[in-house]
Amino acid sequence: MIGVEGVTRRFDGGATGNAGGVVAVDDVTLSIPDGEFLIVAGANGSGKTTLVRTFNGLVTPDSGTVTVNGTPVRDDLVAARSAVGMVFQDPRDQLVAATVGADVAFGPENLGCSHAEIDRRVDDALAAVNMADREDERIASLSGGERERVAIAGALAMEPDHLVLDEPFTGLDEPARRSVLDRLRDLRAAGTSVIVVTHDLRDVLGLADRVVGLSAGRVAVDDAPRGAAAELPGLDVRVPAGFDGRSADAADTSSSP
Amino acid sequence: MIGVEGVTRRFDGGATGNAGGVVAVDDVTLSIPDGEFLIVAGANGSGKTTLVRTFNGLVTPDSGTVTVNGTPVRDDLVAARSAVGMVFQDPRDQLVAATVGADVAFGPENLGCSHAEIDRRVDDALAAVNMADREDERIASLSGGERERVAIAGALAMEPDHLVLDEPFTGLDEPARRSVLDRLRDLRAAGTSVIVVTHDLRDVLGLADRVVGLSAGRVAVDDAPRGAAAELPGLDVRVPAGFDGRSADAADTSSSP
Amino acid sequence: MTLSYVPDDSLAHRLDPRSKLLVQAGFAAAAYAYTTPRGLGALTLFAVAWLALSGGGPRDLWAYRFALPVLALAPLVAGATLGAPWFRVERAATTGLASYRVLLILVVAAGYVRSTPVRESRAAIQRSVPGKPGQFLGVGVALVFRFLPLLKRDLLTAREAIRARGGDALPVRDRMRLVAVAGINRAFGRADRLGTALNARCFAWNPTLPRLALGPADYPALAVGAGLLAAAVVPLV
Amino acid sequence: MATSTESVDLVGDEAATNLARAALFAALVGAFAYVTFPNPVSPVSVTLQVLGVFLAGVYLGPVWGAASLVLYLAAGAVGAPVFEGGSAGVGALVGQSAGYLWSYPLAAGAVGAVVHRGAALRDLDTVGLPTLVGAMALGTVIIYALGVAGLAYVLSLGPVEAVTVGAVAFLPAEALKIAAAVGIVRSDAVAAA
Ligand SMILES: Nc1ncnc2c1ncn2[C@@H]1O[C@H](COP(=O)(O)OP(=O)(O)OP(=O)(O)O)[C@@H](O)[C@H]1O
Ligand SMILES: Nc1ncnc2c1ncn2[C@@H]1O[C@H](COP(=O)(O)OP(=O)(O)OP(=O)(O)O)[C@@H](O)[C@H]1O
Ligand SMILES: O=C(O)CCCC[C@@H]1SC[C@@H]2NC(=O)N[C@@H]21
Ligand SMILES: [Mg+2]
Ligand SMILES: [Mg+2]
Repeated sequence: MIGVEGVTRRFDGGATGNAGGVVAVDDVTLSIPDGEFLIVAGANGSGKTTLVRTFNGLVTPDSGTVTVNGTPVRDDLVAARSAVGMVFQDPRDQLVAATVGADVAFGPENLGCSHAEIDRRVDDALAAVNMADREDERIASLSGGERERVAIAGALAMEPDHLVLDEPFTGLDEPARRSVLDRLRDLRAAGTSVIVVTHDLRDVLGLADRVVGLSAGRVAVDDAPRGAAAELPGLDVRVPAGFDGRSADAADTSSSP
Repeated sequence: MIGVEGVTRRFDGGATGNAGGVVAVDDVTLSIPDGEFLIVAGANGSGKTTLVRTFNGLVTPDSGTVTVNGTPVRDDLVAARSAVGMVFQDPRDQLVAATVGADVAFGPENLGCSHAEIDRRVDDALAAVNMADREDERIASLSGGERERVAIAGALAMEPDHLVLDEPFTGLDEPARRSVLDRLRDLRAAGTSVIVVTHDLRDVLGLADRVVGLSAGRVAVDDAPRGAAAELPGLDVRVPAGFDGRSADAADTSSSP
Repeated sequence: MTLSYVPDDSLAHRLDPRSKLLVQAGFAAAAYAYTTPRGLGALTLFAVAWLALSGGGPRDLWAYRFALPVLALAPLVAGATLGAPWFRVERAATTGLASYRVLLILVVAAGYVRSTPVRESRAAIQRSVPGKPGQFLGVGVALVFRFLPLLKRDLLTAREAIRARGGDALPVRDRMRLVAVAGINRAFGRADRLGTALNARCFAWNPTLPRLALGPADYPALAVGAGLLAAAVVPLV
Repeated sequence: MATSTESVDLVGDEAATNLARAALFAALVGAFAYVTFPNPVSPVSVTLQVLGVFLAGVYLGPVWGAASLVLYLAAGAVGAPVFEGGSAGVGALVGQSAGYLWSYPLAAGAVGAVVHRGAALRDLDTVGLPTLVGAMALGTVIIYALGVAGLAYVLSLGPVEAVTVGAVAFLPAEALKIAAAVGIVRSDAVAAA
């Protein structure tokens, strides 16, 4: 369970920026049960990234409280960070090691897993993003989409209770996208909550249990996919044509291999 | 005209990478007439970025020749760089100045334009991306979509004969995406060739004259959109459902505001 | 608060950066030539007026807080001796004046910093230093201004990336090494991507230089700068 | 095309990348200048600037390493907040720590020249530990020779007084910075250069 209560977060404008600063997240209250697949949508700058970063304490709210599995994040940062896995919006911000294998192993090593367990997790996570057997490649020589996949694998390998993905599909090719979606489906079935941040719902709307739409930092929509689909275009978010609650993939593409 | 003849480009594996290295682009031959709208598609790591970077000499082929407007790139780098405008996949990689106006002016200044000419080009380019009168804003305070637009304006201000955009839509919200698509339509109509690199054709297939599909560095598809649509899924590229040559927007979305 | 450019419409803001640089050079030379109570007294008036003309005040000097302890302590160290008379007042006074002159020079420099945007400094450099060295310095300085906040952000996100994946559990030494290495790695990546961007945008040795023109107020300012320099040279001849 | 391209004198790919790296290391030294620790035995505080100077010499070599620190001084002089504690301005270049600041380009050049044995860069994996440490020790000597001389001249101090205020108090901290630099250079994770 992730609980968000009355969370507000402001940013200063900086020396030459906007005078008053911006309210990136404005009095948001939400509760995300275990095993839920939640989409967070909204236009550029609506506060999506800022909001989800409060879940593991990367952003500290100015006011309000975030709890993970019942414990306030600010009281036990380590617990929040091992319970909430996160894929950053820009994979380059996330990768810390020199090679693919070393990067994916970084999280499990920090959790103190045994060597056998680390190997198992790295293999599973790389398989899930179609990067099996590429452990020894250098991060610096990967293409854009390959780098995104390694970032996702790194979060999967932590086997968190809650998985947050900030625009994870930009730059992925079709098989990788499908494989990641399959993996998210399995995780949800196994009780992990999955939170996907995006401004383009074509891939994920069919999978979701619920959609939260942000507008200027406030929750403007909070509904099941079918209901949300009607309101989201007003927030400058695109919805798949003819969305009817079936898989968005089925509604949207013809090219399943 | 951009002419590509028998171009091959290899990368070393690096100290810990694959022993033999990779052939990122493998014996590619292509010709792109003025005023054509070309899509370059293909899976992650298929060589799209590497190929288009040979057009302005950012990547030098190991063998083969690229000519721009009849002159080999290697003989006249200045001509190639001023004739081929390029928008990088991540706008953060592309912006070199601290304010919007200074960044857009950077290219024309280096071409030695007069002050009056620089002012005219900056005004025109910013107007084209709906950013007129925002010259003095700091790049650091812009949203993702605005930053992408400034990157596009920077390329437009060089008034290139050919414009290459490497995955320009990732991260843009719906209004920004629409405004960029409109601008590309205008440019093509004015005789500029437009080359869009992508692995997701849902936005652009309806605009294109021709699609080149890469697979492991080789040209596997080179056809008009309707013909290409049938073959692309074999290259792990997704095609809009029910593509029939009409605008992909019309076929794919319901949420035009 | 760090000392930095503040948009404003003061007299100093309207001066050409080259005039302001000449005034600073003249002032520093004069301060070294006249390190006497009378000389520094006159220069104090000038320095305070200069800072006021650029819209600044005492709060701008906070940026120099790290310099102040040295300047305050130096006279004590200079005066102290190992043996009678233990403290020599005249030695302390000499160093005290020397310290004070540094403070005045810092005040005048603060006036330049708060009244001059990067773009003008860059233009001044490129128009004063001829050829490739001028272009190297001008563009390089602009890039330093651009890199500085990005680099601080890179160091910060490197720390976040490590934290987000449980790195809090590691010993401090390992975390510092990881942050330093990841930060430098990112910085290298950034530099190489920026180099590529410069190339793609026709980065040239001979661009159209930014506009810069002397206005009516610049002639008196240039005269003041030249006068200070001349006054500094007089005692030498 | 509206412009004739014949007169455009391109900087060239290699030089542009080197310029970007030089600017980057100048900014790195600037970021390190913010990291100040009070010094228990001296009024001059300890900063990490010197670590940045070492790394510039090691990674960029003598020519671009020195050029990088020249950029650092120029940017600071015209107002980038890159000097101790985030201060800026021409004043620092003629003030009490002028000697240290002016020594940085020389020190980076010297470190680079010793590590790379000349102007051309060589693979850092082939550089032995004694060379690395020796290069940085030489850099330290240069920084303190000029720094102490500057302190003595600007503040009218005697040689013993200047060494007391400006050198003795720092040497243990410099040893730590050399160790940190070796750790970074020896880490296999830094992929560039
Ligand atoms: N570190 C920061 N400093 C200042 N302002 C910030 C910072 N981070 C975010 N903001 C501002 O807060 C607002 C919300 O930003 P956020 O990154 O959460 O948006 P987003 O919904 O993720 O947008 P996008 O779709 O572009 O990723 C924006 O106006 C942004 O400019
Ligand atoms: N600088 C480099 N060093 C080593 N290998 C590289 C380098 N750049 C690209 N490669 C390799 O060349 C191949 C093609 O890369 P490229 O970036 O052209 O792919 P892409 O088609 O643009 O992929 P994506 O859709 O993920 O952006 C990949 O296998 C990549 O790992
Ligand atoms: O930025 C400045 O104003 C110069 C500061 C000089 C600090 C010197 S460099 C050598 C010695 N080691 C330190 O840590 N600080 C001093
Ligand atoms: Mg975001
Ligand atoms: Mg690519």
